[in-house]
Amino acid sequence: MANKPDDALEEVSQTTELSPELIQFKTLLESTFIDVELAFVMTDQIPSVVVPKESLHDLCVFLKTNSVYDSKMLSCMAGVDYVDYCQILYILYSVENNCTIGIKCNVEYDCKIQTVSDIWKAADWYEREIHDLYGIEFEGHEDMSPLLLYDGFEGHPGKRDFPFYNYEEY
Amino acid sequence: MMQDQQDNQTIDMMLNMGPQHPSTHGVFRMELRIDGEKIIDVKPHIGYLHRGSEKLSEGEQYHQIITLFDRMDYLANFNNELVYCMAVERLLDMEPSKRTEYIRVILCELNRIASHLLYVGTIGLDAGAMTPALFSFIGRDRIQTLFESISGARMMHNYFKIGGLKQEVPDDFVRMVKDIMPVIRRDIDQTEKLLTFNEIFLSRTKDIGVITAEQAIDYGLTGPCLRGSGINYDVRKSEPYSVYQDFDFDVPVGLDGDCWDRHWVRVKEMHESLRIIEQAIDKLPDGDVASPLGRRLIRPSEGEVYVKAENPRGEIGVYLVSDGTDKPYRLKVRPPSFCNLSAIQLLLQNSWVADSVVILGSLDIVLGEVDR
Amino acid sequence: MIASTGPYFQDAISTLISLLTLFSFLAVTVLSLVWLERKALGRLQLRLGPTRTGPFGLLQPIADAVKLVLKEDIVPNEAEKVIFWVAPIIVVISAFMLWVTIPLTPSIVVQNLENMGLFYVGAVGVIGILGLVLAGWGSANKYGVIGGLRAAAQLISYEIPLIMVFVSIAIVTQTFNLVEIVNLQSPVPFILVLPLGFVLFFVSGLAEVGRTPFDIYFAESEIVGGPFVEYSGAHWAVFFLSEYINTFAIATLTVLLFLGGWSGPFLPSIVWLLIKIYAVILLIFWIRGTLPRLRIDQLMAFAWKVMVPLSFYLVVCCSIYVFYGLPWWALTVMSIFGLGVVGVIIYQYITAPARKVAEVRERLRLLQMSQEE
Amino acid sequence: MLSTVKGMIQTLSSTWRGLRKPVTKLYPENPTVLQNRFMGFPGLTWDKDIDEPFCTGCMVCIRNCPTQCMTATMKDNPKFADESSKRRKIVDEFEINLNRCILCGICVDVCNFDAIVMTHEHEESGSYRDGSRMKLDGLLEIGGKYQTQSGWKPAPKD
Repeated sequence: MANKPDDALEEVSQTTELSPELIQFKTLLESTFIDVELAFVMTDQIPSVVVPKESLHDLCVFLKTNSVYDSKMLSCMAGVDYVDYCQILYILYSVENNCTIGIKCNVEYDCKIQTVSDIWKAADWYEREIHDLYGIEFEGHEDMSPLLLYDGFEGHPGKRDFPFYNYEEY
Repeated sequence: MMQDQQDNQTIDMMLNMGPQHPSTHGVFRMELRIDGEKIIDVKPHIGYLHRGSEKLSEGEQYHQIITLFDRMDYLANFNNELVYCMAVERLLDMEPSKRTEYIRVILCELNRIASHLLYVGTIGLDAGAMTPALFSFIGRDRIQTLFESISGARMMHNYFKIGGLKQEVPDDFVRMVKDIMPVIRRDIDQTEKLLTFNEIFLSRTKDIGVITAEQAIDYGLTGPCLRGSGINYDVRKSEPYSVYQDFDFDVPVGLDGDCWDRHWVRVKEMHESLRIIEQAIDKLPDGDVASPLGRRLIRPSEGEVYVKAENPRGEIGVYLVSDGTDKPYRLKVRPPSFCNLSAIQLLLQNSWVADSVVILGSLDIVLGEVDR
Repeated sequence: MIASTGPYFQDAISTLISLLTLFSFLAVTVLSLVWLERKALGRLQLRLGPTRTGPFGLLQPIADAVKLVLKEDIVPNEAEKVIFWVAPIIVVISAFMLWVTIPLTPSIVVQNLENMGLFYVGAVGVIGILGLVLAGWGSANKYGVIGGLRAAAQLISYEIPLIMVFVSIAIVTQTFNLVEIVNLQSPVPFILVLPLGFVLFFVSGLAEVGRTPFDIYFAESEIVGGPFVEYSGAHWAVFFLSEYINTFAIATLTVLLFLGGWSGPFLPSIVWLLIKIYAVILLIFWIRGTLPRLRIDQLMAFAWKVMVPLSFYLVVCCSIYVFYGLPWWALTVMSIFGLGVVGVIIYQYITAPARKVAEVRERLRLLQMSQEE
Repeated sequence: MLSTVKGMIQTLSSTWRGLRKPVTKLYPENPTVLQNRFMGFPGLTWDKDIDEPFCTGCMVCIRNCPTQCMTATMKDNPKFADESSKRRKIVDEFEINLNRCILCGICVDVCNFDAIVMTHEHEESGSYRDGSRMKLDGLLEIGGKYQTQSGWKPAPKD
């Protein structure tokens, strides 16, 4: 699990039977983003797309303005540390169409990723939080000051190698 | 003389509100830039209560994490336990018995009332009325005593288990809930009668802290804050979880998206919760509530789930990644208060200093959940 | 030059004694008020109030006072030391000075200023504002500064209707002498003659002592105590003292000017006065237990748009009454007319949000009904 | 204005109620009635048949405790040697740091011997910080108190 590379994920998505929602999602996105490598997986019951970080911003703009998915609300943003890379999950929700979709984006730790806080205001604090916990830089974000941690905190507590119990008790 | 006038230019004042301010609802800090009594800009600071619950849960076994969820939104413990249990149950691909689900719904809705009652009291305190807070605690205390007789604790219950409940409810559970309903209804009325349509309260909250529907969605507001702006979005209705599809209830919706509408939505929601409890207690099925897992170690297969539910404060989401061990690989909570609070900058601009506490109160944040 | 030393000396001694008596009377009164407020609010909120110290917690205020006096008096580093020290003294002295001329019966009064009583009350009452502003500024705290400025704005605004009510009473009675004013009320108390004056006086009195819903300058939930935020120990106790003395003074003046003072059947006059005063004070506590707080701009708008014009109207009414020598009920009619007109305006103004809410909800309901059909 | 008047009337009536029957109770005189299931501090139970604790020091509760507030050691049971007891091992030392304990009741759920219970004890206080570390005898004492008060019985063995 921890070291699963991207292509393995793709294989999984191609071999297993796809649910109708995911197929619909796939056809729409593949017809729009022709020269981008996209992989499609189900996150639990949510059709999701794994997108390279270069085209993340365009995809987000497309999904927000698209009439089928109309994802006006960024419901959740989560970073997951897979040791080699960090996967950032965007859960988008459309209030009008009542549908949820997910976007996954894998980022290496020494890379930057484009911000989506100009698309959804909600991303502002989420990105600061992920920056705190994983040290991912978001390009174009206005204020990357620590949100949950105090100024001057060293390390990134979200990462797997951050120690748990190294405090002393009275 | 001219020199003097140039020197005497007015500058904005920085006012630091919190973390020890009585009306910031916990350890929340705002840097207000004010011109006289008008707020020009605000910079919120959170994280004073950051306990790293998400990180801690990576080191805890699945059944221990329930205690951490109790302490996130410490005013809606049952609702938090429910969403976590649902997430793990989805991961294990199991379903609790119907009786379990009904009891869970009853307790969650009671907890929603308790949480909203506290809200009504605190918004009264923020607006300067002292009595509603004390009246609301009467009703809240009744509900908590009921909780104590069921789960053994007034706040940190740890009562929902993965796949079931910790133990069967007491024998007189149905009678207790039925007895408490009219009393709670009276308590709610008594509390909100002092506020909801009071003229001074209306003038303090109507058209204050307006957030339009588009902005509210953009900022990811959920729960009463979003419904106050006129959007009919409730997870219990849009994607019914547990057994909410069995019940007939309305989702109260505001119109203007101001503080008063958010208040009104909450007051109405309490009555809707009472309706749900009435139906649930009538339909309460027999059966077993013990978890089929027993005392076995919970070790779900690899996978990830995203589960959401409607908390008193809004939509709570749990993203759970399992790597097949007895501890989750990653647990991410989408806290409703966190998103609701992120709109504070927009809401406070060009309002009065006195309104800032009312607006903050109407968002009904719980810092334990914002910071986690 | 100086008259013979004998009577002068005697006069000084008697004044000193009466001042001491006044001081102890006020101190006891404040203690009783503190207890009464805590107990009344407690019972109103289904609580018990103080219970531990003495029977019914009667000794609680004394315990509080001892605690406050023994507590360390902290002066912030950044504070202007002199101003920080002087401010509470100004506030409490003005509160005490007010009482020099307020009579409790025709005979119990420190110095009944023959032709100056009401004027003196109006003049001395303003001094306290200075203390509040200084306290706010001197404590080098931004909350304190905001509170002090709010206090200045609020108190000065509400001083005008207060003084205008004094003026109209002086016009009607043709005297500034408080004893005389009370005596003139023996057949008809002025609340029946000048209902408008009573309402004006009571509302601006509430604002003057900063009682809910006008407790804006020390609003605990917004500016955390305003001018008093940095004070502790004895200094804070002094503020506390003056606040309650002022509340008592406003209640007493309400009784003296409008409720017929000490006149009443059967009981001795001082008992009647105290009964009436405590009734007014309980009313103040009752209001405090019910209403939320106004905002500063709403408060100022209320002062300058409603109270001040209304008080001028009252003065005009009184002048007409005196000039034409009309019977007393004519003034009542004029006063009630003014009260009614303004009452309707206020009602329209403050129920505007409620009506808007009702209207919008009605529209929404109709819309839903049409959609269902 | 009407609503304000309604509020005033309501507070007046509540004053009347408050004068007759206030909701608040004085604390030490009228303590809150504890419900049967109330979870106070954990305590260890005493097997009265054999006159020894139920606890064998098996460390299940310690491994399952979310806050790691307990420690325990086991020893050979002297009563097992003379065959008055079926327990091969018995608890030697047991310590619960009540400052860390979050009263979640997980230890009670996981215990295989019904050896630990959530007692009704909730008013423990001490004058120094280390006083909240409760040792075996203290735990057995509050557990025994709970046993006699509530008539607690170990769950019947299958």
